[in-house]
This record gives sequence, structure tokens and C-alpha cells, in this order.
Amino acid sequence: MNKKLIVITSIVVFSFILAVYTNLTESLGPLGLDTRFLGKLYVYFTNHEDLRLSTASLEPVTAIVWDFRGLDTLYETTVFAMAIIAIYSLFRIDSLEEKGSLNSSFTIIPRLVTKILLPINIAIASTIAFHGSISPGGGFQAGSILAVVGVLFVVIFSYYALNAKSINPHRTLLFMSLGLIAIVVVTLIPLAFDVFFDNAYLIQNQPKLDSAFGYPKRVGGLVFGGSIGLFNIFEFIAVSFGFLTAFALLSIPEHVFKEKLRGEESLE
Amino acid sequence: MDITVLFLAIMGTIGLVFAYFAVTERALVKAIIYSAVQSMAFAVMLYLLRAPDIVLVYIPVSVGLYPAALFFLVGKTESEEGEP
Amino acid sequence: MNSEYVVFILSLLVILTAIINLIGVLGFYRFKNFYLRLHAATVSTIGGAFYPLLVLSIIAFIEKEHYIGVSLLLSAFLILLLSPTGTHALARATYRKRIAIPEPLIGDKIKEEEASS
Amino acid sequence: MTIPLVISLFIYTVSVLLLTYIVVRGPTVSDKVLSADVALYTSSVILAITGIIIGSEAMAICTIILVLWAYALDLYFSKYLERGELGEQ
Repeated sequence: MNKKLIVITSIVVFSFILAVYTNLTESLGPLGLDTRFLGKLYVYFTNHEDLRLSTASLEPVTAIVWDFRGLDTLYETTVFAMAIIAIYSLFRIDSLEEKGSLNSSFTIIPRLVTKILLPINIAIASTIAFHGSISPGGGFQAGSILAVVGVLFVVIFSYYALNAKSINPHRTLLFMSLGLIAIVVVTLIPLAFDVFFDNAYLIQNQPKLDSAFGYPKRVGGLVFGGSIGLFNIFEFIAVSFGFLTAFALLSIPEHVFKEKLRGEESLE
Repeated sequence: MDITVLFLAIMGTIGLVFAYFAVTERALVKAIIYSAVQSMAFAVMLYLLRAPDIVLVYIPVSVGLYPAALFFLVGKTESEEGEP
Repeated sequence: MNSEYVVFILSLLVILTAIINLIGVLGFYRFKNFYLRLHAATVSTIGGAFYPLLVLSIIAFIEKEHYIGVSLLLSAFLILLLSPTGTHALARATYRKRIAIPEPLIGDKIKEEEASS
Repeated sequence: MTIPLVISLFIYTVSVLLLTYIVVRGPTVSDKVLSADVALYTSSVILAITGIIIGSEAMAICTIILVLWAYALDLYFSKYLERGELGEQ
């Protein structure tokens, strides 16, 4: 107890000294007075008047993530998908039992509230995904918000309720793959345009000086941001179903595994 | 003195202390609760630093998904950490 | 009436709700039992988190920032819906696992239901 | 308008600090979960007041997200207490 008190006191004193130091030297300081050239360039070209230089998105962070540094984000999404696929291959369950029931150990109050929460949540998540080119947010944020709904559904009802709603890891993995394939297709469409019609570049969003290819800038009055909007939507699908796959696999109770393993041993 | 720095310091201290508690706690359920409080403090810090993008992804992952994964795994294994 | 005075009075109300929240938190120190602390938690979530969000959303509407106002109104509604739900599930699980002993116990509906069923 | 809001921000921060002591001390595990829950709701009010002071429209949605997932911890914990495993019925 005494040792713990010493450690906590030293943490508090250290952070107090750090706060005073950063405040005195202003090293956290007036944020944004000393912007670097590359940052200025990003903000300048995010919503430029000249459409051949603009990204057609009002939100600089999303524009940087998906348009200026698109390849980085594509590789990050690939790493995420590979982690999900690794979890999927680790569990090695070929045939899932198809018995399902909506019984729950909770009373009616949490069950009803979760049912009410479901449409509210889908609305908020899709708002964040579709407004990714206007306000902060985007595909990953919205996907992780929607994934918590699935986890709550599993916790309130059970693993068997997923079977009753005919959601299983194989199907959710299929949807995740469809989202990822759609992202790849969106990046490859300009290349096909280049082959068949006119000059175009890989991962091109808006028309450039020497090519006329461009994704739609606005859809029905909403600032869509060309390929940024498409990327947001497909990333939303991929991330939410990827998290759902991981948690549907984690939620399989332990005795199901034990029965599986015993069955395999008795065969040998 | 900029008042934001004061709140940043308070929240950062809460986060650091609770990270220490979460690391050294034997009972795993209590460690999950401590790490939830730590992530709350860091979410407020990120919000005060004007990074709403990060807050939007940090809160669902660290309050919603990460404790859920830990509770799933604690339920599958033992609830107490053994002697080192 | 000038709208600045209205906003000032409303922000004084926010201080009032903050004090209510502090009183609820002090209840956590004063009460001896988990089931009694549930009462303090209600004071500081409903009185200390639902009402200030409502007042802040009214401030945002007066200042013509409708996006902030609508989102704060929605979060106030969600607190009203979600906070009792979580507390209910927590109290029920705590009672059924006998983690804390209900000290001033007048009636026990859960035991009656379990005995009858 | 700003000065009363800053004062209430201070009071809310003090109550979060007091609640974190309860999270450490609380005699039973349920007390810890309950006080962590109340701390999450209180910090959502801190976010809301900061958003009003800054007046930025883009940051308002963070409050909704924090309020939405504060109660998830309660449900996970109570399911863990009652059933032991979260995927069980």
C-alpha cells in the first residue's frame, strides 16, 4: 500500500511539473501559429475554387485520409482485414449448429431499450458515414459505432440469438470482403477509364489538368466529395462487418468448443 | 494562463494514475473498469485538444468494444491473474 | 427582453445543476451501502447530467446553433433512457450474486417471485 | 455567458475527481462499476459545456457517442456476473 502511494504521488507530481513546464515554455502553445508548408498546402487544396485542384470535400481530415494519403489508409484497412481473417482462421469451425432462441437472462427493460436503441444507432452511424466529407467522422468511426450495436445484441440476447437472426461469421465475413472489393474497384475504375476512353490516373478523384475523369462532386445537393464519399460508405460496411465477425466468433460459448473437440477425438 | 491546459493536466493525471492501477491490478474485472475510466479521461483530453475525429473513433473502441473483448476473454479463462 | 440576459440566467442554472451533481457525488461518500448509493447515482445522472444538457441545448438554440442544440437534446434524451437501464441491470445482478447486502430491507419482491415460480 | 459556464466546468471536474476516488476505493466491484458509469455521464456534460464555449458545430456529435456507450459497461458487467460467459443465454 505504501509503495503504491509513492508511485501514484510521483505520477501526480511528474504530470504537474510537466503541465507547468509546457505552460511556461508554451511548447503546447498557441496551436496553429507555426503551421508547416505541407499542412498549409493540404488545407489550401482541400476545397479550392479551381475544381481541377480541389478534392471536392469540405472536411480536411477526411480529405487527407482518403485523397492526399489514400495509399496509407488502404494499407491500414488491409492490415485490419488481415487481422480479422487471422481470427477467423484461428477458430476453425466449419459447421455451426443452427439452433437459435431469443431467450435472455435480462429482464424486459434492457431488452426493450436495446431494441429502441437499434434504429437510433443505425441512424447516427450512417449520419457519421455519409457526412464524412462535410463534418468530422468517416468510415472507420461509423463502422466501429455500428459494431458496438452488434456486440450489445450478443450480450443482451446470446450467441444463439445470432443464429436465430441467421447471422453467422461466414456471412459477415462475406459482407466485409464485399466492402473491401468495392474499395479496390473504386480505386481501379480510373485505370479502366484510361484504357478505354481518355487519360486518367490511379486513385484519381476529381478532373485534373490533362484528364477529364471525375467522380460525382455532389449527390442531390449533399457535398459527396467524389471518391471520398464512396470510400467512406464502403469502409463503413467493411469495418462494421469485420468487427461483427470477430465478436461473433468470440461469443461462441466454451462448451460448444469442448463438444466439438471431444467429437473429433472420438473419431480418431 | 490558458485554462485549457489546466483541464488537460487534470485529465491526463487521472488517465496516468488509472493506467497504473489497470496494469498492477490482480483481479481482471477491476482492471477492465480502471482502463474504462482511463479511456474516459483520454477522450476528454482529445476533445479539449480539438480532435473530434479521434474522439469519434476512440470512444466506441475503448468504451464499447475493448471492454467487451476483455470480458469475453475473461469469461473464457480465469478471473484472477496467477502469482508471477 | 434581450437574449443575452436569458443566456446568462440559463448559464447560472448550469451552475445549479453542477452543484446538484456535486451533492450526488458526496452521497457516494456518505452512504454506507451499494443499494443506497444507487440513489446518489440517480441524483447525479438525472439531476447533474440530464438537466444541464437540456439547458445547454436551449442556450444553443437561442444562439442559433441548431446542430449543437439538436445533438445535445438527443444526448439528454438518451441519458434519460439509458442510465436507469444500466443501473437496473447492475442492481439486479448484484442482488442475485449477493455481492452487497441490502441493509434497510422492507420488502423483497425478487425473492417472492422466485419462491412463487 | 462564458464565466458561469467555466465555473460549472470546474465543479464538474471536481466531481469527476471525487468519483475516481470512489472507483479506486469502492468496497464492492459493483460500486466501482456504478461510479465509473456516473463519471462517464459527468464527463459527457464536460464535453457539452466545452462544445458550447468553443461554439464549433463539428464537435457536438461526440457527446451523443459518449452518452450512447456509457451504459454498455454496466450491461457487460451484469451479464458477466450472472452467467460467467458473455455469449451464454
